[in-house]
Amino acid sequence: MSAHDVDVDKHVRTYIIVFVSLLALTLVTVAISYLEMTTGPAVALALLVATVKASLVACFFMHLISERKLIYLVLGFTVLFFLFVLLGPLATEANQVGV
Amino acid sequence: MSVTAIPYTVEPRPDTGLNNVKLGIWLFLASEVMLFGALFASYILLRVGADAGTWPRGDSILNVPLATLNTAVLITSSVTMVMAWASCMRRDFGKFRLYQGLTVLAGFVFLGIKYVEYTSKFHHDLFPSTSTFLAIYFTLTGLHALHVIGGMAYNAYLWGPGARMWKSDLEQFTNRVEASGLFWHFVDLVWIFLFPILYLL
Amino acid sequence: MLSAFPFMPEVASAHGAELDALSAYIHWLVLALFVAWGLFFVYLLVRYRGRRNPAADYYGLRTKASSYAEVGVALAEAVLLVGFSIPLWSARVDDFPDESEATVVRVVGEQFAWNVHYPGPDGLFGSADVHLVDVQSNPLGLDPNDPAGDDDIVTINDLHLPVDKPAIVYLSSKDVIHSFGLPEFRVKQDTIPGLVIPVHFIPTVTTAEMRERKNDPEFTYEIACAQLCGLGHYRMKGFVTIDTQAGFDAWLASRAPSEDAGDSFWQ
Amino acid sequence: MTDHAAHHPAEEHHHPEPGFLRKYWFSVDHKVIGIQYGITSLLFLFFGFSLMMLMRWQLAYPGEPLPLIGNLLGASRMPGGVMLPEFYNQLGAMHGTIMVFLGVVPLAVGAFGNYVVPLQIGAPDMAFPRLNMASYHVYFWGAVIFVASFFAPGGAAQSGWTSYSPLADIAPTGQTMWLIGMIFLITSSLLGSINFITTIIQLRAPGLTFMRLPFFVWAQFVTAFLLLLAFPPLEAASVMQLMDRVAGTSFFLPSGLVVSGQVLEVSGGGSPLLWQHLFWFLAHPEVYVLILPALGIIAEVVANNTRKPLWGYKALVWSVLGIGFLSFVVWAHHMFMTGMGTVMNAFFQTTTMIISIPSVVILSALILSLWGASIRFTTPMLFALAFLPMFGIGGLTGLPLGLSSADIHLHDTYYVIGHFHYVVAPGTLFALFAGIYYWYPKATGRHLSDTLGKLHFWPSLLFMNGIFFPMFFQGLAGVSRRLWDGGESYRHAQDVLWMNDVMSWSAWGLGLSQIPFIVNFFLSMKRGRQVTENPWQATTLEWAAPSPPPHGNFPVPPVVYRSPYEYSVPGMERDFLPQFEAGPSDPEAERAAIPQPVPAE
Ligand code: HEA
Ligand code: HEA
Ligand code: CUA
Ligand SMILES: [Cu+2]
Repeated sequence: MSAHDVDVDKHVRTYIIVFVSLLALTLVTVAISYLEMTTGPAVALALLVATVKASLVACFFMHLISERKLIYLVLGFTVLFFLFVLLGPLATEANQVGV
Repeated sequence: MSVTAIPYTVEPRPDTGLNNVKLGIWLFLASEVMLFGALFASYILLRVGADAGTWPRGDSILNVPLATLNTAVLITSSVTMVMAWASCMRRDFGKFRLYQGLTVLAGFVFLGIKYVEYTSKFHHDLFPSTSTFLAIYFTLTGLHALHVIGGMAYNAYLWGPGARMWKSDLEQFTNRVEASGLFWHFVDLVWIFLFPILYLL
Repeated sequence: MLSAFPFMPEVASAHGAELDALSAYIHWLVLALFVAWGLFFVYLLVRYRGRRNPAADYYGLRTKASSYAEVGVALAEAVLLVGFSIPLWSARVDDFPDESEATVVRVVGEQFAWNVHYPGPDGLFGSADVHLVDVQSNPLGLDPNDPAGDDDIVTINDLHLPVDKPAIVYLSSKDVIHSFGLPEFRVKQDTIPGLVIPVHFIPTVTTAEMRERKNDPEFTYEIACAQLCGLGHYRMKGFVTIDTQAGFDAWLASRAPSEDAGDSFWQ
Repeated sequence: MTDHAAHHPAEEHHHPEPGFLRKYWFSVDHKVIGIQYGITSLLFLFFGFSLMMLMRWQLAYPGEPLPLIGNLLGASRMPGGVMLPEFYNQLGAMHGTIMVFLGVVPLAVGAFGNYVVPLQIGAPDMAFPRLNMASYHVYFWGAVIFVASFFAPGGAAQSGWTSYSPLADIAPTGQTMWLIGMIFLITSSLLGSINFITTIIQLRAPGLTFMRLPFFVWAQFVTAFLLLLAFPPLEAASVMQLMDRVAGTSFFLPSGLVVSGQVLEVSGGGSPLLWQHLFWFLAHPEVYVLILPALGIIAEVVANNTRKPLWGYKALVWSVLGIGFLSFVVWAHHMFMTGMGTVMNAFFQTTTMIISIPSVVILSALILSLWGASIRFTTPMLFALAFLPMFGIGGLTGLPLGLSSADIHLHDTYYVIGHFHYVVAPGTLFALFAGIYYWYPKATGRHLSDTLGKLHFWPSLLFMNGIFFPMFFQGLAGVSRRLWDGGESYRHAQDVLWMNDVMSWSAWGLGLSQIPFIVNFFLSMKRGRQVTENPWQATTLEWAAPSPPPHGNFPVPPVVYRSPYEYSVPGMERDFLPQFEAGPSDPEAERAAIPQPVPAE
């Protein structure tokens, strides 16, 4: 984005907030990992926190929150195809004949 | 170069609202998502397929405190990175130098800590060949480290010789810092996922 | 006749005919498509060649007729898919016969041979351990201390099955991926190391009968390894003999290990 | 190619002639890079073909010494002139890899994409010229690694172009070089695809809206996305197989393997099928990377030589987008025989059947474009016309393979070989030839000889079918592929064994049929009939530039007034109305009517 249409100082304030919350969430994940949970919920929770942190980085540090439609389109398809490569093999293995 | 200058290298094209570099870097990041995504998918598949009890919990082998510290380091470097970009927007060269320098420095700290982690593994005879878990651990973190090095190299260039452009064409320079920043944040973002899945689960 | 397609080896299994029918239908379909399009194509080339038609028509074909053709193709594909291919596949991998009324056998691929393992009279496969494998005396690494293994029968490249009785073959591999291909029985299944994958089929034509039909006294059914597995892939061939129940039992008996066989392993 | 200076002395004074290296080797001009790609990939096509001509000897005369050449290849490959099975497997794997990754893709995308796309969208160059140069050089060194691997201990990769684990994990050093080479090639394609997408989105000339893009550009656009998003998973897989081979990991190795009597000492716990998933997740989109640019070329040539607009441009565009998307969800139709349950099997069969529909639509549209045409049987048009039924055969035989129950008998037989060669050889290769004959004048300023062209076309068409049609019969008979002895030892192969001779002699015949082309290709550079901007009287932007175009392509940046294929417009005495010309009616109004880009939010 070009220099004129943004109020940089406001940005900087958000960066600081994001920074602090990221550090906090990091400690949260570690903390969670110490209370003995069964794998299922543990994975779910850990991935949830990670996703929140990731979206904070993406939205504010990478300015995705105010990005162009085109970028959204590209990333949308990318995420979709990532899901294919993640779920396709898993589903096939779950449906394997024999052991 | 070519006789006619290539359009939209700096200023955005009206109908897309993007300049070439911005679009290019995002496309590159998309392919990176698929690269790490495939490895991530492999990790899940191998772990789900592993015989019961054969897959260790990360923290039973790996050093969580160090990794937590490293996470903090990377996050910090992300902030200094965007501050460097903000300083470009504010046309404050001194601040830019400072933040950009800190970003590169943080990169070194991260790699240093990784080095300590790796060597301590090797001392305990833990190698990629030891188990599938360690195999995927070394592959993912190794590939990630390569990305860190790449990002540092370009950031260092912008900090040093590349900074000459500050005078000649500040706007293009700012775009470059932004692009390099996008890559750096992505590397951070990947780590944010690697940390829990490798160390905590 | 419509439900068979030429050039395929004579079918010798119960389900084979159904698979061939599907193969035939889809091939007739694509053949028809190709001929139809081909003729039309040639007509266009002749009718609209520059010399005969010096000025082109900006609008060209006005009708949307072709989209009907396309819908037609799609429908035909859907029918073959839902009506034939999926059910036939499910019959292959889901409805296995009960082991009690089937001939059960293990086949283990290796570079470059097929190890055939019968459970013997007790119907139990002896347990195996890779560390016991000996290329000469014990290719499957059977555990000599496991009683279940005492009466087991192991052959190399020699699979015998009784006619008209379901056969269940448990497929696995010692080293790399092979593919258990039986052209006449329309059976093909990759053998994946680390996995044991069963296939089932009912042989319907004995080797003897097929020899008469082909009047070729030499004829034998073959196991053709269909997956590239190394420099010996081309010679990874096994033989299948389909016999009457009586003949099969006699063969098994003749192969039964003599009393001291267990020790002879370790001489 | 011929030097610019000769044609454009004007250039001299705004930039002095760069040295030879800067001009031809480290050039950043998309046209020079396109030609670098073109020459290199053609040589590799020829190399890959030569490997196959060697194999065809062994297939026709198993175990017989190959006269003359046989002994030259050394005792480790052909002792006494007789081909060793190991060497046969190396030739097979490398033929596949080279044809796909060093031949067709670089020619279709690297050469045609690079040379034509910027011209067709009225751009001075690619968006990132230096990246473009880098992409060629990475490709080049990857290629060098592949060729060098033939001299590695144990020879080149020999586990098929599919490199299935565990076989590839335990194969000789050549496989390691294959993997490293692969990582180079994938990197090169990534750099390229980023460049193509950015260029097409950002550098379109004023007035060139997406729905006015030539179909070739659309094809390249979708292709670039396939390269961008489908290749990285194979890069990941290659890294993992590399780790398995050099770091002793077991990503693709299960526990308890016994190789030639010895227990394999690895940690185990890996999955051989994981490799196949990652490989085919790339390799199915890859096969559409082989065909889409070809379809693009065919569309251009057909439109130009029918002298009328393409029939159903919109349908074509939507179909190519549909194919691009669907090609990400059909990959496991290559894995039907790995023990797939009914559910996933049904899923992948269904997607496979669905993806065949847009292809039918595209082919139908191209054929129906002939209706009402005034067909000019130029050499490029001959190749384009032959492409249609040839691709038809290849595509239609994909359907029996796509129905898993029919695939049981056909999988890994010569039927599959027949299927895909019809799409890639008399299909894609013919399209590429058409492209060469069509754009050669633009690149060199001279025509290729039409006589030699026809001398190239007819025998090639004949021999291509001579090679590949018998494969369907062999496949139906159940003859496995990748057999060193061509099935000689199998009973069910006996009746169709004689076809091996037909195929081999056709292959060698095909080799000879390329001589007119090679001669034509080089002689015409100096001797060919000179041409001006628009020798084919075509309508798309590349024909607005001089032939060959100077640096920066267009003396005057072009402006686009209309859709790409305005041939035989009613009420005009000239039978073509280029995109870049204001219409006869009222130029001013037309210039005013040019769509202005609307700012994006
Ligand atoms: C350019 C490459 C290309 C293309 C376009 C295709 C297109 C298709 N392919 Fe093919 N395929 C390969 C390259 C390609 N394939 C390769 C390389 C392999 C083997 C890999 C290996 O194992 O080594 C393979 C293997 C392969 C398999 C695995 C077989 C096996 O291993 O058992 C399958 C199974 O589903 C399949 C299906 C299809 C289908 C349904 C299409 C469809 O998209 C086809 C759709 C097209 C049509 C239906 C044509 C329409 C025709 C008309 C409208 C008539 C026109 C007629 C006239 C003009 C006269 N292919
Ligand atoms: C794009 C892909 C492509 C192309 C174009 C070809 C083209 C050809 N292929 Fe290949 N082939 C594969 C991809 C391809 N192949 C793959 C993936 C496999 C599977 C490998 C495996 O088993 O793993 C395979 C396997 C394969 C086999 C099976 C081997 C086996 O299973 O054991 C055979 C057998 O005949 C064969 C033959 C041929 C022939 C005769 C050609 C001919 O059509 C070649 C025609 C070539 C030309 C006409 C050259 C043109 C170029 C020039 C004339 C140069 C001019 C130069 C200048 C002007 C500078 N191929
Ligand atoms: Cu075993 Cu091929
Ligand atoms: Cu496919």
